[in-house]
Amino acid sequence: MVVNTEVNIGVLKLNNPVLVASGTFGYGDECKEMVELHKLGGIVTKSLSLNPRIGNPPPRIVETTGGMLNSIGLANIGVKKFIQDKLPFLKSIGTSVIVNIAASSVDEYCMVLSLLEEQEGIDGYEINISCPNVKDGGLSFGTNLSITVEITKRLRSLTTKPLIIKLTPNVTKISDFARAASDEGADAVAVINTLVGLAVDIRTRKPKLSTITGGLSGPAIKPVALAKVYEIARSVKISIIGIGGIMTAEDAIEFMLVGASAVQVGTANFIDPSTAVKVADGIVLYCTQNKIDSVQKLTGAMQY
Amino acid sequence: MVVNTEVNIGVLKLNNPVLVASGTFGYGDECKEMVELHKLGGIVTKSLSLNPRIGNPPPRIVETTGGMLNSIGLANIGVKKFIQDKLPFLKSIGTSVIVNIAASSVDEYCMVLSLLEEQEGIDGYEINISCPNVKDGGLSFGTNLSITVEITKRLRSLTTKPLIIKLTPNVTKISDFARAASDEGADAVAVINTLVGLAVDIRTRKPKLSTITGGLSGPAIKPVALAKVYEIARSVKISIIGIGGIMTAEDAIEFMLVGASAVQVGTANFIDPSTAVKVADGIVLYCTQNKIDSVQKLTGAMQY
Amino acid sequence: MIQILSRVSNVRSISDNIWAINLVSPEIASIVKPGQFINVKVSESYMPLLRRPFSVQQVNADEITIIFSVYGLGTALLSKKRPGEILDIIGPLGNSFNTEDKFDTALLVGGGIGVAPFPFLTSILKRSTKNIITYLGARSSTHVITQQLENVKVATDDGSMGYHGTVVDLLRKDFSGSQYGNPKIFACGPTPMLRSISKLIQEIQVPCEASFESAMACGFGICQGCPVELVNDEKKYALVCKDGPVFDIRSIRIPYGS
Amino acid sequence: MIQILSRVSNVRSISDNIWAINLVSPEIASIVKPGQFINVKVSESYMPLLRRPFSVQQVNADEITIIFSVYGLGTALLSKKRPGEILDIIGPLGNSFNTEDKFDTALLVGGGIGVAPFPFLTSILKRSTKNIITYLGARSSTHVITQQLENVKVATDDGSMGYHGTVVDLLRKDFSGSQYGNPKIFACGPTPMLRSISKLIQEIQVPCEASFESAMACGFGICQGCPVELVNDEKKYALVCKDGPVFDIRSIRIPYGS
Ligand SMILES: Cc1cc2nc3c(=O)[nH]c(=O)nc-3n(C[C@H](O)[C@H](O)[C@H](O)COP(=O)(O)OP(=O)(O)OC[C@H]3O[C@@H](n4cnc5c(N)ncnc54)[C@H](O)[C@@H]3O)c2cc1C
Ligand SMILES: Cc1cc2nc3c(=O)[nH]c(=O)nc-3n(C[C@H](O)[C@H](O)[C@H](O)COP(=O)(O)OP(=O)(O)OC[C@H]3O[C@@H](n4cnc5c(N)ncnc54)[C@H](O)[C@@H]3O)c2cc1C
Ligand SMILES: Cc1cc2nc3c(=O)[nH]c(=O)nc-3n(C[C@H](O)[C@H](O)[C@H](O)COP(=O)(O)O)c2cc1C
Ligand SMILES: Cc1cc2nc3c(=O)[nH]c(=O)nc-3n(C[C@H](O)[C@H](O)[C@H](O)COP(=O)(O)O)c2cc1C
Ligand code: FES
Ligand code: FES
Repeated sequence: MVVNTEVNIGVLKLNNPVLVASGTFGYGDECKEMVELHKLGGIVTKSLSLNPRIGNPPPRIVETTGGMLNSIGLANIGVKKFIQDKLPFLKSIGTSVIVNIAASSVDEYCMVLSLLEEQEGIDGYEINISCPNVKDGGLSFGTNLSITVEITKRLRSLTTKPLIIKLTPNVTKISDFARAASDEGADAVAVINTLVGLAVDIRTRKPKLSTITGGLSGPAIKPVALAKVYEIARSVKISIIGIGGIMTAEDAIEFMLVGASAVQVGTANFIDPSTAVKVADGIVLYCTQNKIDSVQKLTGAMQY
Repeated sequence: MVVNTEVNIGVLKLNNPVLVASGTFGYGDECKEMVELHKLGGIVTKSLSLNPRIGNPPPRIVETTGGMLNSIGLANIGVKKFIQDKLPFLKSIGTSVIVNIAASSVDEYCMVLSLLEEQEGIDGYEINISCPNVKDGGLSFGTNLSITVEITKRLRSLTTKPLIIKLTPNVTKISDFARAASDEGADAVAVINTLVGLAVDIRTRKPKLSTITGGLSGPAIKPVALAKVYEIARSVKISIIGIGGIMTAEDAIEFMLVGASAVQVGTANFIDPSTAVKVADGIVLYCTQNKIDSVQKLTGAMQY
Repeated sequence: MIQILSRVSNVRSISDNIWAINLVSPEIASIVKPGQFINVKVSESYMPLLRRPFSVQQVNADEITIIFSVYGLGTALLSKKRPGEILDIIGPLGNSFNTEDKFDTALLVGGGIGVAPFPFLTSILKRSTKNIITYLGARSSTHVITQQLENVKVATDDGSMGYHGTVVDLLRKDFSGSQYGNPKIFACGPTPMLRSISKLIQEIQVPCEASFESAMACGFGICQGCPVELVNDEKKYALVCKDGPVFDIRSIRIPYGS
Repeated sequence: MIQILSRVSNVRSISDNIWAINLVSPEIASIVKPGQFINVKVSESYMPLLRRPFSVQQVNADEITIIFSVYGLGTALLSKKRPGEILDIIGPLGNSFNTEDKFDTALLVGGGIGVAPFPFLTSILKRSTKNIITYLGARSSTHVITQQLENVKVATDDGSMGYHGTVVDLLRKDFSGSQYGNPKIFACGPTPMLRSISKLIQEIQVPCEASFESAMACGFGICQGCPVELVNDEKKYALVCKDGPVFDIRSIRIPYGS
């Protein structure tokens, strides 16, 4: 049986539903020797801000049970250098290119997006309003409904390209934020960014991250991410991109069954940069074994 | 060096800072053959409601990476049977007895507490406003600030015994809820109850729990729990009891360093019912090795 | 019920994908009853986090034996244990088969790895004067484990050994022919097998105790995680780990699914 | 940089709590340079989740060797690998020591397991006509690993072997006496050692390349998790896994703590 692997995220058509998540695959070129990049459903870039950001002081990484905390602090080369140095390669791969934008003000989001609008080869934008590791913007945006509305509205007015709002799980009711994004015309929500977490070194009695708290990712958070996708799927109609602890095709299929149209692989890339390719293959195998002719049919197919 | 292990939770004095968490140690008698119960800092009972509750249909348990989801649904014998059948044994142990109360209405909380007030041998109450697995009450209380205020106020007026409000992590800003509890006169907050999570069986395409979502516990959630305790410690003065993924003395010490005065061991009891006793011993060893003469001094001692 | 560090004295493969482990534990060996189980910490890390329950398959002096099929991570880790290693176990857990009520013929009916408690049950039954007949169902001949069992009758799904069909069909056939004298059925196996036995019982009206499984967090009654639904009981649920795993099959509403 | 399944050909304990593993990997062996490392998947479960980085200690034909001390869960699991097992590794990673610039005497200064990259570095240096002198610091004599090194001078914390004191004190002492002809220091070891070398360098003005460590999530430049702070550089940070692990010691602001 031939399985149709194409999925639609609003107006965005992906070759397959498995993307790599922002901040976990650099700008795509770092892995070119190891990964068959054209087999990815899409690449979401590291979050880009208007100017380069140096990021937070070390230590930025701690391993936890089944997961990790990070406090990178959006270290990135800035949108201009990205356009110059990274976009040409990304365009050449033959997979969808989603540029992730982070900013400290609504205006900065708009400026970054406007600069990107002048470029060709960008298939969509993912708006990070949910980074827990920066002082300005980040979580203070993603946990505030009216700012979420404003950011979505302003960016929507600037582009007709697919607009994806990336939500934080660190809220009481994530579906309110998904509805806000939906109401303002976003094509999709990406769910979830990391959970706020902390770890202490009891020997030195210091926090294990320089910023004290960081963002928790990896298989440990998968059940939480699935619950958030499920909550949103029951309350909005726009597409959902599921993220959180995906290591295997089985994990990705869980996300699709609860309502995701596509998924992103994050932390798993650090362990095996070809995870997303393997996950995409595994989804096809599952569909074949279960006589499902299109991966789209998995979305929301949980029986209950 | 002799280490003073006593800690104070408001007016409640505990022999040592390590309790067993509600719902993870039954009513204390089930483990009497295996655990040196008198060495526990305290026993928090399974949540008790006015009438017995049969709980949710199976399956109620799923293992996840570094954690588990449960959907017990507050199955319990009801407060009257508890008083008759379980309290006498609990009183005889020689450790602090904290009765955890869950209810579907503010009145029910009050009724249960009033019945318990007539009894001797109860050292305090822990109020579960944060169970994610019941339709009525539970999370709908714990995520609502004004109900949190009302429950605390009403119960405070009924008892002078230590009153502990158990908070849910499934909110945007847990310190708001801690402050509400503090303002209404609670002696302490217990932090955290489980995170809402979900798991799907991709073979049957059904949720792995009968209630679809459940509560995530175990070492996977420890970083989140530590971040919540830290957030609260910076904003309220009342005592904090830290809970979430504690498996070892090291874990417990992390909670104390970020601001907890005591801790509760939950899921770990299922794997080793003597965990809390071992954790208490391990804390003393750490204090000895670090020349700390009182475990109280660990509270909030993180260097940053 | 005790928690104890027990030494592995033997690990061996006894059939296709089936392993047996002997554990030195005089404390448990001296008190365990057939149908009871132990809960084994299979990993030193938190993966898997929870213990894994296994029926006691046999008792020999100081040692107890468990047998298991490699299913997921937990049983895979267990199959790699080596003699001399120490396992943290809790047991004996649960109730047990009642071997002392009034019956003359014990019919042991097992499906797949459900045969696990039968060698020990057989040893105990042999102390009395009861007849023992053992019905085993398996996918195919390589999955049949007949060791330490009495009067074994086999049914295989693929017909590669014994009766071609399910073990319950074989049992029904035998009942439709001659009758066993004053029989009692002891059943252990996958849920679908228990469901068909339950149906058969209604037809033939023979007492039947069955061992049930459930996902378990604790195994000793503190988590409330392992309910089975009771038929016509106001309590509604019983716990597999404490009230079971052995129940009168008529008292349980057997769930659908595997 | 490739990701590859590599066969373990040998595992052995080479000293107190120190293990060596040989891995068959012609692809990596043929291109790796001294100072580079590989990132090893130590577990088949998610615990530990992340790979563990290890310097390439030596290269022999198709094989590379890593040595490590058992520290936490990851290295404990690694020490239990057996010949024939397959490990998923990524490498070679990072930059390397520069052995080709103008110096006549290579001073290899290692503390503890920091000796790891030196045997391979020594092999490469021996291809030239440079002098090689190796300074090793360790807690005590049982922790000293001198295999495959040249002209070894030892310092131990407890004085049980060689100089009684730190390896940097020994080096300072030697410098205060005679001078080495046109020397260059190659350093690898714990942060406090690197900090004292850095101080010594300011006194004696000798070029020094040092290998730095950092917690790592990926090891190949995509997570931004492994920065070291640069001295007077607008970029502020460099990545240990990609820009390093080898840096001119003067370019790095060495952090406090271990
Ligand atoms: C009282 C009792 C006695 C048992 N006796 C035996 C025995 O003698 N021999 C034997 O081979 N097996 C026995 N089992 C089943 C055995 O416990 C499971 O095969 C084992 O837990 C699987 O673990 P795993 O890590 O290999 O698989 P996992 O990776 O955990 O996958 C296990 C799968 O089985 C399900 N599962 C997990 N735990 C259990 C459980 N306790 N019961 C049923 N399903 C479960 C999970 O939902 C999951 O889908 C018994 C179970 C119970 C409850
Ligand atoms: C480039 C590089 C090369 C290395 N080469 C060697 C070598 O040749 N031999 C050797 O024995 N060790 C080497 N290390 C250190 C080695 O990676 C750590 O000892 C190992 O990761 C510890 O893992 P564990 O699971 O045993 O300990 P864990 O249980 O993970 O505990 C590790 C402790 O060390 C810290 N840690 C974790 N990862 C690292 C890391 N990558 N670097 C420093 N600290 C870490 C953690 O914060 C934690 O406190 C190297 C590290 C780097 C970065
Ligand atoms: C090291 C690291 C860096 C990250 N950087 C970003 C980022 O720049 N922008 C963003 O939107 N998300 C970022 N994330 C979040 C991931 O994209 C993803 O939402 C999260 O890690 C959960 O998925 P996972 O469990 O598969 O990793 C980062 C995550 C990690 C672990
Ligand atoms: C099976 C199970 C049952 C629980 N029942 C209750 C309960 O009845 N009342 C309550 O307040 N918390 C209950 N909890 C929550 C725990 O008390 C604790 O807050 C949570 O599990 C986090 O701690 P842990 O990670 O150490 O388990 C339960 C948790 C589990 C796993
Ligand atoms: S498994 Fe915990 S009560 Fe049965
Ligand atoms: S470890 Fe990921 S960038 Fe260095």
